[in-house]
Amino acid sequence: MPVNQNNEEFRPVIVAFCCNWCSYAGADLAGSSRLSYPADVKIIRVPCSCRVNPMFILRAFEKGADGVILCGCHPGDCHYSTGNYYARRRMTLLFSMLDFIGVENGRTRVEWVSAAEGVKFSETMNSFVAKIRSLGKNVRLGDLRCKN
Amino acid sequence: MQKIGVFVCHCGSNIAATVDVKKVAKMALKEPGVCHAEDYPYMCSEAGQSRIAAAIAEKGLTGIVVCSCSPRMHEATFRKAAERCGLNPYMVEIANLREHCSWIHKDMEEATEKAVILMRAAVAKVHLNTPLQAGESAVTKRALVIGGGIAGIQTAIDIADAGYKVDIVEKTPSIGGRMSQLDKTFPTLDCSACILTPKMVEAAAHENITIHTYSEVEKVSGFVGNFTVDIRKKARMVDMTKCTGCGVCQEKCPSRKTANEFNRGLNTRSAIYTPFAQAIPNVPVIDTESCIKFKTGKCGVCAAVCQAGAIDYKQQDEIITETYGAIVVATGFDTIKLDKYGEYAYGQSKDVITSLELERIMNAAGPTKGHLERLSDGKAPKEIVFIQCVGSRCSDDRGKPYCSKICCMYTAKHAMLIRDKYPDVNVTVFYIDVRTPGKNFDEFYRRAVEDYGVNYVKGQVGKVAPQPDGSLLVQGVDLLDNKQILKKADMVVLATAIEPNPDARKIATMLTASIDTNNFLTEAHPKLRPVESPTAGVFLSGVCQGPKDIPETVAQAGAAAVKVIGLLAKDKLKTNPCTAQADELLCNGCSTCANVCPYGAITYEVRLVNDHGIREERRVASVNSALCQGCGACTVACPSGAMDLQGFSNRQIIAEVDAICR
Amino acid sequence: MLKIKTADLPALYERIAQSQDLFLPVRSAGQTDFALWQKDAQVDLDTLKTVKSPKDVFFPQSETLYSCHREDGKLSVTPEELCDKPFVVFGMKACDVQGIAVLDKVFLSEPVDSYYAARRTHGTIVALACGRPETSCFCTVFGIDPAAPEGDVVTWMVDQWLYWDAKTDKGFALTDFLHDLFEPADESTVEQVKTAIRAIVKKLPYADLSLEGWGAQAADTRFDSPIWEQLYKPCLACGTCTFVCPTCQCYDIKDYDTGSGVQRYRCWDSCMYSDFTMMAHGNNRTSQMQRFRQRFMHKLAYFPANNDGVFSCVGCGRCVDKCPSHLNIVKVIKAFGKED
Amino acid sequence: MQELITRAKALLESGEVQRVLGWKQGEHIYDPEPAFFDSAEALKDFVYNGFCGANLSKYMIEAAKLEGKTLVFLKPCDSYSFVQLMKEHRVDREKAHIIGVGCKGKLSVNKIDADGILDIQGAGYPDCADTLTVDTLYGQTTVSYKDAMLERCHVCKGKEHMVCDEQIGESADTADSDRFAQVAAIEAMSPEEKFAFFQSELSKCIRCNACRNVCPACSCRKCVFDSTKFDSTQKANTTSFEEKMFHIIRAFHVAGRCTDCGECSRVCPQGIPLHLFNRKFIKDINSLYGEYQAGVDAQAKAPLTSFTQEDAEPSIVAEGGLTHA
Repeated sequence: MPVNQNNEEFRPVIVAFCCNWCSYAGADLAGSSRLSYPADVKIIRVPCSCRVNPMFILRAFEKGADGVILCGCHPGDCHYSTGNYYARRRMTLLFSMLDFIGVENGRTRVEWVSAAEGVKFSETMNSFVAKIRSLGKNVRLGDLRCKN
Repeated sequence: MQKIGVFVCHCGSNIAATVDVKKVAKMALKEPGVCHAEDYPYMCSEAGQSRIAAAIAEKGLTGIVVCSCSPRMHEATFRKAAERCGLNPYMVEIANLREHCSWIHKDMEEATEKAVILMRAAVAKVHLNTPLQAGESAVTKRALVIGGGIAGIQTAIDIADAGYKVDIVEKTPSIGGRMSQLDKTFPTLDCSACILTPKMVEAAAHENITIHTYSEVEKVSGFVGNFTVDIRKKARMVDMTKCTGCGVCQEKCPSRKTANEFNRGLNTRSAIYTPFAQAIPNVPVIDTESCIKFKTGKCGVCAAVCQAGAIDYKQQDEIITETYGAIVVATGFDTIKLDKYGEYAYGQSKDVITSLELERIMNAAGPTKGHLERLSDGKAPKEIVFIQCVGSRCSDDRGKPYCSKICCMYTAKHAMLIRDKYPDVNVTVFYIDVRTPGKNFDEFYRRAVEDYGVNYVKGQVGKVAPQPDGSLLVQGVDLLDNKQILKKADMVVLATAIEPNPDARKIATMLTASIDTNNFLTEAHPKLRPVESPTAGVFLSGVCQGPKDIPETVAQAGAAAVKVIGLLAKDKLKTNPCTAQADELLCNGCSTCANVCPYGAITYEVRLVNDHGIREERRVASVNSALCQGCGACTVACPSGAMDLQGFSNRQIIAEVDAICR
Repeated sequence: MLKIKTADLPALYERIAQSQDLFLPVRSAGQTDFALWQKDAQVDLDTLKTVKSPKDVFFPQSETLYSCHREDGKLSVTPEELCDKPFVVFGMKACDVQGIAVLDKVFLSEPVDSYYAARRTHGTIVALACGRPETSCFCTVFGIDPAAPEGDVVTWMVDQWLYWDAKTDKGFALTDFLHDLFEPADESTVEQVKTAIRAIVKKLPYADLSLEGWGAQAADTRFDSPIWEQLYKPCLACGTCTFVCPTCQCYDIKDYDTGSGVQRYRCWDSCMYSDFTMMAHGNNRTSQMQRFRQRFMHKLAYFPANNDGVFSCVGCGRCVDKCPSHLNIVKVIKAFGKED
Repeated sequence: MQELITRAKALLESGEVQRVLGWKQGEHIYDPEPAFFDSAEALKDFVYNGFCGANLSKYMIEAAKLEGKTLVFLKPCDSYSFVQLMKEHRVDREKAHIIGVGCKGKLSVNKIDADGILDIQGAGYPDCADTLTVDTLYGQTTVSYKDAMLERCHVCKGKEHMVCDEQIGESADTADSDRFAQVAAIEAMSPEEKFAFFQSELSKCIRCNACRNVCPACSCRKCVFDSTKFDSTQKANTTSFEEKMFHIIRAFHVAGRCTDCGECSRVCPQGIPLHLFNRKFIKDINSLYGEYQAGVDAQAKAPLTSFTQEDAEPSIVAEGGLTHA
């Protein structure tokens, strides 16, 4: 496994898909509460965790992401009642497949973060970034043409 | 190719202090399609908005990106600004440089770098935005209030007074709620029933209010303006149209051993019962689990004694379906269970009681007819200890992290009432802090201390030990004197934390309203939209949103009513145009999308399709955009990508991903 | 005529690889395809047919044509550098060598495809006579002699020896470079082998396949035949036949956004695909029957019509072996033969 | 085989069906092709033997657009695909007359490791031999029927047809290995080994789309990989990423819909064990959401369009809860 030699300087690219109703608001609350997390995380707003297509996640890795996290409402609290339940099954299977083909399984994560959980959002991002930094650059799932 | 304008807001120093806004604007100009970029101290201000308007007019912008605060804050503002300039409001995208960037990062270089990337993602997205038109949906001019306590009653009355129909759904046999269980109210000490009963009567008599007691909300579908709700009217076994409320059935009922819920289980009731004298409706229900007739088939006393012939053992639960334009949640609270607080001996000694139980003991209609006596032996207590913050402000998982807010005041009230009525009784209150913000609250508390001689001790109680002689040994500390206190008491009253009604979570799930970690319903904005839930058309009244006393509850109930009235006053609502659309050329007609749609918005039809010259009949999906709420579940379920979501299309999201990862 | 012990071939590979790239059949994950030789490569000269033909040594499945880069609003275009180093393809069979001859007609005629031409200039083909022809082989139908391939160098495997015969200047140059590895050999051994191979080839089930009626005239006579409607039915519209074919030369040109720029590349495309030559108004060929017909008419009618009667099928039989529906050019040729 | 032809002729002649979908005699015993027969006369070329592995269900999508009924022969495992297509409204049950045809395991000519095969004895149906006799250009050889069977027949789902109007011929349950053993073996590997395994397998992929186009579940009118809507229409074969994207997404799109018919692996020109992707999902679905076999019940709720509130969290993957299960 290729190891990144200077993890200290390694600045991962991390995409966070956040549902509009809970997790995006949770991220807003983390912001207004000044709960910091690394700038490596960039958030994409989606209406619901069930909007996130596995192709988006693979696309992120293709184009150079080192980690992808999906945040949605807690199970039972989905604004659309059932969206996160579908997302949960989809992501479980997708993550399992990535693990199956040998992609380090820490590169993907799902967390349920409510609008009230600014602290959890910030803690989640801190721990996810730490995990990705420990894994180093994503070399197993990227398109070589994007690696220059 | 779009002509895109990028507007970078300083938000005073909120953004500008950590993000080099000038650089963001400069970098924006290097993005394809961006032909205008500027920064300004407050983009949301009149002046800021007019700069956007000027740029749209001068440069002929087809799309704009505002780099500012969260879209949850000002997306609507900028969309309206664009619309005023003739630009479709959905050609606006927000890059969240404040909550997601400047407020969480300290290093200017790092924050600016991220801000540029967020700006790029928004520009990449807006390239693929298309003008969207909001549709319209009619508003059903009827409101549903879930919960018939003081919050629900007040909301219902206020809505009804404005001329709209309101239904109250109450789980228990009577409306009235927690307030009906209280004896006196702080800080005026007036009788709770005396002020509540007129409200209950007013609600019951109101021509615009329909009350469904002994009923529960079973299912909710639809959306703002058009909710469809199934209400289960549980079988009372008593015909409401025939019962005169004479009460004979309750007197004669041979089953009398059921714990009386209204009196917090401190005494018992009959199997056929009304919870309390002033109950509305004054029609009893048969508790089929206690009723001998239902258990053994043999009894029927109530039916025999009922002269009105109102008893009907064959009654079945009934489901009624109603449509509503708005729903108000007023599900109230309960006290927490104390099984994790063994040190206070609650449950071990009958003389350790909660404050709500004390309310019932003090009440003339309560288990002791209003006499202050020990439940263990009926003796009059001489020494009473109150313990504050039992389960409130708790850092571990035994209790709740929040302050229950009402305990300091009702304890002062209890202490004062006891000292007033029984001057020979000593009252000691162990407290952590005494919190009395509120009109006439601190004065009230000081009267308890200064005029009524209540002994306040700052400190916590470590243990309440029942003694062989029946007394209770209270071990506490006095933090001010820094000494251990051992106090013999005859009665200990626990100011037990309150928590949302356990049904709140179920209701919130049905309503798709969000809920916080303590099961309180979340408001749309903690300061600016405190009575609205983030789910459109769902409003919050009373303690279901957070701990409150009666005046606050009533005030919030009125506020919720105003919001409901404002909604019901509209004939039509603009619908969200960010709905799913099926591409008939890509659709397989497989029904997978319909299987995951929570709104039943997808149907199938056989249609003549012209696929680049090949004309054939195909079974294809069709989305009812009035029903579609835009979650996107279908878009991922669809393997061919035929289903896409306007405003969050596959290509838009992929463009954002690409922009972030490049 | 020279020869080298097969046991010494690794030394030969290593020698070639010292100064140039060497492509040869390599076994990997259970399949043999042409690949760049590396020290640990499992060279496989026993498998008669690689899955893919070696055409992508000269005409890669994907290749970048040029890259665009945008900085500060300015666009720069960098053409991909043309192949400028010599390389060797070792072990090409007679049919595959003829496949390259077909590609030459397409890519080296005006306008010359510079990417392909550069590779042809720098590539030295070391052909290998077939050892054990397969049931699906029918190269002889197209006048190809599997016992004596074309090539810069032609080789034969006989017992423990590889016989080596340089034919062109490139072949002589390569032979000079390797001369110390060889020992002189007797031509008669090779002649015996040739005779043996030719004897086997005669016994092949498709050896007598008749091409009568095909060629330029078929464009008129066979285009509208109702036989196509029957023939295409099992076709799944996959591109297997195309991608294993040594002569298919259609490609698509696409852009890839690398984040920092755009790479314009070309990649093999298949006329069997429904999105082949897709344009805004739709497809030129709207049905799978049309697409199917196109592929075979091109090989057997249009190509010979434009290239002095040369068919763009070399009878390698890969499509015969690999079609998921067991549909193939032999069945097509025979179906029309029956009709006649 | 004669019985099938006789019955097909009778149905054609009675006008009950307009055409017959079956297999047609090829150049050799081992290359029969799927074919429509319009007349009793045409049925002279009909064949049914050990090499009729092709699953005809997918052709019924086109047949559903034709006038009248189509007689189709489905082997037990093919019938699962037909039910799944019914579930997705892609085939018309009313326009199909289904003869459930017996199956004693289908053969792969690739597994008969011999050069220059001319003829094979013992591969007929219903009379098949335990040992196949193979005549080649280079002499005669033998191979056991079992050793020449397709991978999918070693994990046969059983002798039952999930849908049919009538049944002709006996079947044999040829299963002799654990359906999930290969998946479990990979799960037991280290991430580096897994990666190396799939890297070497997938690097062979030539993006010919045979796996997709033969798959009865991959029946989209237009595949996302051919559509412009996802910006995903790459055909390049330059980096290792695109094959992963293609095969993962393809497996994901058929997750809960794949009947495990094994056609993808049968047709791959590069011999990539593509069924592993699908079977991994099937294994996960079974262990996470309860046993589910696509193509058994056209009314059943599919695993990815249903849920329970107690479903496992995606973190179960990182916790290793899905391996060695």
